[in-house]
Amino acid sequence: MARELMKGNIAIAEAAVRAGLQAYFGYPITPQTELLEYLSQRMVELGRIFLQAESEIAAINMVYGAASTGVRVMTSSSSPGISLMQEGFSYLAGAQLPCVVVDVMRGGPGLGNILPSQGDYFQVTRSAGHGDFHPIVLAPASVQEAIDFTVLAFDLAEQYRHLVMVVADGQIGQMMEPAELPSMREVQTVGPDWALTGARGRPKRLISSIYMLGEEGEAFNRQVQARLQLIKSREQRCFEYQTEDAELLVIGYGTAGRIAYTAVEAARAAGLKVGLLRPQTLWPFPEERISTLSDSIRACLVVEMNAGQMIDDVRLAIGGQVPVDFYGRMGGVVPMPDDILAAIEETYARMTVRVRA
Amino acid sequence: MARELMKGNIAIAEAAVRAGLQAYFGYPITPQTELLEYLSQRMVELGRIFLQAESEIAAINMVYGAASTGVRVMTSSSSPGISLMQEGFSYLAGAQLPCVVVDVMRGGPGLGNILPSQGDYFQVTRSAGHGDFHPIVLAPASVQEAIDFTVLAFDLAEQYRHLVMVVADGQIGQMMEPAELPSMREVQTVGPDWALTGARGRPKRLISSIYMLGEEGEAFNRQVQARLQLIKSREQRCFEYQTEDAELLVIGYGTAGRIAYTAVEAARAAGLKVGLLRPQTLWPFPEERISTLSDSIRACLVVEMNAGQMIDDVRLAIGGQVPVDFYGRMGGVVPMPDDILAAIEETYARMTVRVRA
Amino acid sequence: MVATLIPPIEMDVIYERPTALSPVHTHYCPGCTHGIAHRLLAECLDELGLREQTVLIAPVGCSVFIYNYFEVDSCVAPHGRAPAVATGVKRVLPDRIVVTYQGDGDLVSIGAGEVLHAAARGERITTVFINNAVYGMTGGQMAPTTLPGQKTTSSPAGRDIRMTGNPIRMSEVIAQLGGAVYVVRRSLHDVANIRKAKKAILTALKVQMAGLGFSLVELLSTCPTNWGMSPPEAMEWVERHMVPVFPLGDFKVTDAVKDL
Amino acid sequence: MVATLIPPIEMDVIYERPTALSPVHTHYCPGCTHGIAHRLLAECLDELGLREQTVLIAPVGCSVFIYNYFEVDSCVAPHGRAPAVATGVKRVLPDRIVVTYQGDGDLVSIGAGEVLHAAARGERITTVFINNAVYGMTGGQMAPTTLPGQKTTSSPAGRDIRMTGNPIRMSEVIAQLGGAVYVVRRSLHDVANIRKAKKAILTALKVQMAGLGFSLVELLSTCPTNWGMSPPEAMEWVERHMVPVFPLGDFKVTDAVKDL
Amino acid sequence: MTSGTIVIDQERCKGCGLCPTVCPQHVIHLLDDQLNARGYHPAALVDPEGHCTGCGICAVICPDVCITVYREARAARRPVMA
Amino acid sequence: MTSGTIVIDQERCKGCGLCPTVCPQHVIHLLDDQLNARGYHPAALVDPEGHCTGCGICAVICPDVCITVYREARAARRPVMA
Amino acid sequence: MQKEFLFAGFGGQGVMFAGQLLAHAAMSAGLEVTWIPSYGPEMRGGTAHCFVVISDSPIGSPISKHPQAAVVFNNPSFARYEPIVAAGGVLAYNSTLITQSSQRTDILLLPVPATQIADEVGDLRLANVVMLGAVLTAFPALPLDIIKRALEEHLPERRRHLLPLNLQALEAGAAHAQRFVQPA
Amino acid sequence: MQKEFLFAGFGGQGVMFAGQLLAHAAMSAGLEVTWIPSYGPEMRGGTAHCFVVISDSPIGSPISKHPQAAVVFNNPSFARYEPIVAAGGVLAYNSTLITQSSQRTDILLLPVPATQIADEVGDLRLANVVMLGAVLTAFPALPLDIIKRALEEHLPERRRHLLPLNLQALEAGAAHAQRFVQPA
Ligand SMILES: Cc1ncc(C[n+]2csc(CCOP(=O)(O)OP(=O)(O)O)c2C)c(N)n1
Ligand SMILES: Cc1ncc(C[n+]2csc(CCOP(=O)(O)OP(=O)(O)O)c2C)c(N)n1
Ligand code: SF4
Ligand code: SF4
Ligand code: SF4
Ligand code: SF4
Ligand code: SF4
Ligand code: SF4
Ligand SMILES: [Mg+2]
Ligand SMILES: [Mg+2]
Repeated sequence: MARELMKGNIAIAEAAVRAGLQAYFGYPITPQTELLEYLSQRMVELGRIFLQAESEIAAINMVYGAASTGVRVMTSSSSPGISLMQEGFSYLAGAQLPCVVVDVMRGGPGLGNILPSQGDYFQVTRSAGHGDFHPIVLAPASVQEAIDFTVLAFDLAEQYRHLVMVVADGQIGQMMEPAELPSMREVQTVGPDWALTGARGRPKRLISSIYMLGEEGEAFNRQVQARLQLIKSREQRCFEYQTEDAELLVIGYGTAGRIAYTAVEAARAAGLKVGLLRPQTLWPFPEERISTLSDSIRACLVVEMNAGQMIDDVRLAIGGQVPVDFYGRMGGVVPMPDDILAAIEETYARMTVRVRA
Repeated sequence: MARELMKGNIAIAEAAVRAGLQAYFGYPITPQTELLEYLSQRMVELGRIFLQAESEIAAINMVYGAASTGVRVMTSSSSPGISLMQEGFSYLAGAQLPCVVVDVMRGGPGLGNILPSQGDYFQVTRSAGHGDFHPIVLAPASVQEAIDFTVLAFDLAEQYRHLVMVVADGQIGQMMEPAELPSMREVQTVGPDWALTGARGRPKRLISSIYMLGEEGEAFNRQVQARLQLIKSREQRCFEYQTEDAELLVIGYGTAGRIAYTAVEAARAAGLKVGLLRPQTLWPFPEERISTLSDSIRACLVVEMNAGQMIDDVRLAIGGQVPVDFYGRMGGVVPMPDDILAAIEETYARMTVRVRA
Repeated sequence: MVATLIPPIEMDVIYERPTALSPVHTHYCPGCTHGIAHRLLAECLDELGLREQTVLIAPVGCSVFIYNYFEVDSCVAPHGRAPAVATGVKRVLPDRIVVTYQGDGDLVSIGAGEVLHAAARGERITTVFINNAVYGMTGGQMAPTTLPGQKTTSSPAGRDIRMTGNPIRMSEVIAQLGGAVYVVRRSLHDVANIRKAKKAILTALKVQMAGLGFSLVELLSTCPTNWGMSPPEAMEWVERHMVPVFPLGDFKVTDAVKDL
Repeated sequence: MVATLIPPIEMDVIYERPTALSPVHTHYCPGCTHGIAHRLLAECLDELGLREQTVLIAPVGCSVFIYNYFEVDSCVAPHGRAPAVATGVKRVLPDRIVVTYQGDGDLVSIGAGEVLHAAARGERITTVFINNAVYGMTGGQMAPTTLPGQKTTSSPAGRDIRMTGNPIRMSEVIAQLGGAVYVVRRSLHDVANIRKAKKAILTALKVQMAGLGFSLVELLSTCPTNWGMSPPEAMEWVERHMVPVFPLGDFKVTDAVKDL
Repeated sequence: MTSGTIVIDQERCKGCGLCPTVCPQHVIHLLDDQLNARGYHPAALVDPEGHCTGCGICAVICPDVCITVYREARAARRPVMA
Repeated sequence: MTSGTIVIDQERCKGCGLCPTVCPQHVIHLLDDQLNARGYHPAALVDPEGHCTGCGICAVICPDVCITVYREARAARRPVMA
Repeated sequence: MQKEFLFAGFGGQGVMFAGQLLAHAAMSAGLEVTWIPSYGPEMRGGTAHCFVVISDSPIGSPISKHPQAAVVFNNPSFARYEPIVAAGGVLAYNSTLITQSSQRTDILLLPVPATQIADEVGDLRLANVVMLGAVLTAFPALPLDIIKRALEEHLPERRRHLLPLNLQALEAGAAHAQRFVQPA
Repeated sequence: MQKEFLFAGFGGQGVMFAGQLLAHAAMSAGLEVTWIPSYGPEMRGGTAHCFVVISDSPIGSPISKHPQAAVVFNNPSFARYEPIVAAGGVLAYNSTLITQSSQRTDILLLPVPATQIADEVGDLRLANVVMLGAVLTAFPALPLDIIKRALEEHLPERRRHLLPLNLQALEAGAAHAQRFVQPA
């Protein structure tokens, strides 16, 4: 396939279609609305299911229903809408249903604004609803990654019977970049052996998340935790740039990570031994790689478009071995390469002083 | 006042009344429903406002409206209902409205069950909605603390114009214990200078969380973060037992912490140098005290009724200085003192071996 | 005590358990008419031969365990969201029969938006709506269908309509919506009404089989436990107090439905 | 260009900006009738002397910034939740006037449950409901009020009623609810109708002042931008296409209201 | 005139007392002196003189589907719920 | 017959073109050759012969409340929106 | 010393009230105490139970895996709780209704024909108080007098006139249990 | 080398299309490129802008605090963006509509009577293409030929018949700008 100039939101939508999306349910919200709009045409053309729900809550519950039948299903929203879906996420996790949720994050809290943000990090990685679970969270930093991760999201969702989120921000959603789409996959026709299809000639099936007795509840949770451990051991992903000999490791994901790339390039040009690690999975967090790198680095700088959320994961991965600095912008502000470069220089200077002292 | 035998849910309700609760909005959900039921009688008797909302979403938005007028207002729910309130929490935070939310946690994810749990730790401490904020989170371990923390919650909410959560579990909600209620406070009649009351003879006022421009959004978020820092520096609270000379520090909150107390008592009786730290504020987490103690202890055991959530905060506070073990029960199972004692003994043994080696 | 389950010789079985019902005990309180509603639905599934192509959406409410009681595929929806879940299922499986079974708290209170929109869209699903004027499962709080003056655990002095309004007649509301083609209210308080209720469920399922649109059967039902009455008293209470507030009748039967 | 704002000598001011409106520019598109609705509400507040005792609840939608335009206390509700927020305010301040201003996406789609219940409870609030058959703010997606066949950015081939149902006539639905005492639909598409719309808002506010219950005025409104029309064309489109689907009229006027 | 009879699954019966109130022949009674395993006084057919007609009305009201109804073989079948 | 006139706040005007369509005297026009600071062609009263009656209809339709309406002092006041 | 009681039976058998009475009594005796019910839908149509823990130092768990005293009112509760009574503990059961029996030799088995005794006292519903009197005789966590005072204070208004009968039932239960208790 | 363009004007002035054209051209030239609009309600009735960044290596930020080239179509955009053009950069502005002026001496000021030129070419709406021709002459990030090919490929169907006029407008803009550019 040739590279095309594509908007992030549209690219995600088309990638989902090609990955075999059979049903989409969503509710408009800036800055992801083009995704829904695109699918309102595309899915109908293909004879697949598109339905604009009356709310985000309805959308996630339609997703829950459709996922119960074993097909590939998706919804998309942005921060306030994601908040409204929390109960639904928890039910999906409790019922072990695969599905894909796209969150094109915007500035918060509250109504906030429609500018790019990474303010939902905690919400998506830590507690996408009550109870113990984590969605798999993929964080693209370019339109190409948005495409690739959307496809991956469906595969992981199905493989692990798990909720997978693709978490971008308004900038990635709105930006056009050249990127290549995968070819169209066949839509699956035979569903998995837990899917609801009517109990014709087989025992009845149940999709639920009730475990009335503590023992049942615990047994189920153990199973979930075991699956999460498996995912953790297998699916940590990150992109690295000049980390081999880096003394200062910059860590940022999505847009912040991409902009940090430019800053790291500039820092290298200025002779600073700086590297970049850009987590591509936010959950599972690439802690192994960071932990390994923490043996060779002398400091770390976390860059986020929020008040400091992933920094907890970085600290946990590093375990106190080296100091972790933070540079963050909030409320819809996107840092510029210069800003990050300045933060790099500051941390770098401090790091050098520290060693001298 | 004399001690009375009181159920946790009722104690919280009556404590709120005595702290000056002027309006309550809620939706029934086990295991907190008695709280709502009690107030349906009590508030009406007192001529105050009680309204059963049509849903948790309506409830939290009624709270938002009532809080806008500057009065003391509360809602209560349990895990799935708390998930549904996430957007509302974020709006409350974005609009800087004081209010109190009680979460009597139950087993999850999904519908789960109605047994005691601590599965909402991440949800309440990390991301009670999209965007960057943390509610103040108080975690009582007894009916008496449930009373005291409810009163404290209102005071903190007002002092910081902030969302305060009282987070218990089904066991604390359902249990009767002797406890003492505070005396009735006067209900405030003059509202704060930001309250909506109709713009009579003064400039109009606005309660909102819109910050259309990134700079505005960032400035607002800075203000929020500064407030959170202030709270962090002032409001960390915990209960300690035999920590002075402890080599193994057990950390648990709420019901888990209370049961751990018995286990620590037993361990001490068996000659083990074990202490207990029971966080009373989950946010801000009592990291200072734990960090201090981490200089004198040799290991740490975190006990929770979930798959391990607070353990992140403990690890962050300890910063890798000593190993942190975990004992958790999930899905509505409450650990018994014996279970925790066994976990203590195991960690203790490992700790001793480690030193010998 | 040993139950006598040996059939009398030389007699025909006139009535026996529908096969769509699982052979298990239910958790319902004695005399709770949820059980009657279950049986009627099961009989209809049997008669129409739908058991193997039905997906049942359970609510959160006393009937949350309905999946234990029916020999069909089922799915437990979050509280109030059954119509949205059903929409998801039905859109993917348009040739299956999708039934939601919901209480008044579930359908009228927290889930008002979802049922309203499913009806408006004309989702080809069937909703069995059990109106017992109370939140049964959580211990008898006021519902939007609680009668004026009715005492509940959250309206201890009786429902005060000045503060909480009059009961919502949801069938009448839903009948307003374009996509709803069959909307009726029946009652389970005596044998004659139970027979009418069954006919309505049968029609509702046929409406779905014919793909005509959204169908809803509201059933006035008892909650002896939370009403603090014996089951026979509860039946009488439905007749004397609920029926006047929730009149039985057909609120929408489109021509296409009449032609069925 | 300098605007001439000097009043002509020896003439009386027959019409000028209501004082309840703030002296600022609005962000609305040219010809958007949100502006007319604002003005009418402001005139009514002025005439009834309510400006200083009103709390206005803004929705999420194009009118989210309404608080900039009115000289009253206001509060921005989450999308669809204005009636719940208004309930919170009104219960605490029963002697203030609480008005929600909501679009059709806000009120009919995501917020259907909240408005339905506020109406059922008979909350003593007033809702101004701007029906422009589209989600204006987010760029023109289909709303539950979008007309059959109408092209929007999420129904690019025109609204397909087989898949999405017919438009919801929300006033008719709300009129079914006990606590709603004044529910009418008016239009803003020409001068005569604008005048009627104002009368309705005035009545709705009086209903609230008298504490009679829930009042709602639906206003058919334009969205020239997302309809892809000039403002005059949009006015005509309302008359020719919207009014037939959303008939103007009084859906509920209780006797107490008539007596006002 | 034993034209019909019923069999009550007494372990399933919750003693709700509805069937006794509807039986036109008054041949069903709760056994006040017996408890089944789940603690209920079950209903029983007490029909020494064979008054039960097999009308099925009891089965129509039973919320717990405890009642199977029989009628004399020759009688034309009329489904109870038709 | 100058019985009335209007003043249009042209900086506030968005050139929507509604007032010209409703004025019974056809004395309002958009200035196609002028743009205000916000990029709109504002409306203007073009009434050299004083046809404006001060009827206020233009003010009734203006979504941006740009129009103030005046009428000869002696004329009995009739509020536009009464 | 911590003393753990379990009360279990059908809803309506007064199980919760018996537990609460004990808890009130413990509180007025100046002891630490917790009472906790089983709650929620699993109660519906099934059995209900509550735990009471009494102690002279802070109580950790209000629930016990192996209560020292179990007071059971029906067959299902007997089946469920008989195995978990702590060794050396007491299993008091309403032998009017319970037809099962125990093989355990490490606990004191205390059959109490409570319904029958209550009937004799004059009110079938007093079986719960009979059982309380009995269990406290076999497992004397609190003196009976304190229970009597608790009865006086906490009998619900509408049953206040039954106080004398309640006291009688308590005594009768105690008297019955006396037989099973080793002479002090 | 990274080249950053800002296009800004009223909605409807073709600002977005001019930027996209440039982005398409850059892509077909085998370069890295990003295009990003301002989006959402703040556009309503206000100004719209987009950034285009072209580079031969991966692009970090699609937005720039100090773009090297700003192409502005109206007064508000001039006011807002004139101060932020990078030193040494170009500020191209539609001088038919813009009445403001700049005091900056560290950038190339490029007044283009674009609306007038477009009118002369035959279609007022082509002012955006005129501006693009002009700015690419003053700040030659891409050869004009590639833009022409992009026009051929990306002109929307319903305006395809205007391709010759578009090419003319591009040329006319370039020709006008030639005067301001130092002879190579
Ligand atoms: C989000 C959420 N809120 C509240 C609850 C608690 N809850 C469970 S069932 C129920 C009400 C059930 O009432 P109804 O729908 O009338 O059913 P019934 O039990 O009367 O048949 C409630 C409020 C819940 N499980 N989830
Ligand atoms: C929870 C949530 N979902 C979605 C949105 C995005 N959103 C903002 S306004 C709007 C629709 C507005 O349409 P309407 O209510 O008809 O108002 P209009 O703009 O047409 O006046 C939507 C979907 C949001 N802000 N919050
Ligand atoms: S609580 Fe009420 S609705 Fe629920 S099972 Fe019991 S009687 Fe039926
Ligand atoms: S988008 Fe539509 S509703 Fe919104 S301001 Fe513009 S014309 Fe009005
Ligand atoms: S079948 Fe008829 S007559 Fe026989 S027991 Fe039942 S109700 Fe009575
Ligand atoms: S109706 Fe059924 S459950 Fe009730 S008493 Fe009769 S047989 Fe038993
Ligand atoms: S006041 Fe009447 S006549 Fe005068 S300009 Fe306005 S509409 Fe025309
Ligand atoms: S109606 Fe108002 S905004 Fe529109 S053209 Fe006339 S004066 Fe301008
Ligand atoms: Mg109910
Ligand atoms: Mg709209």
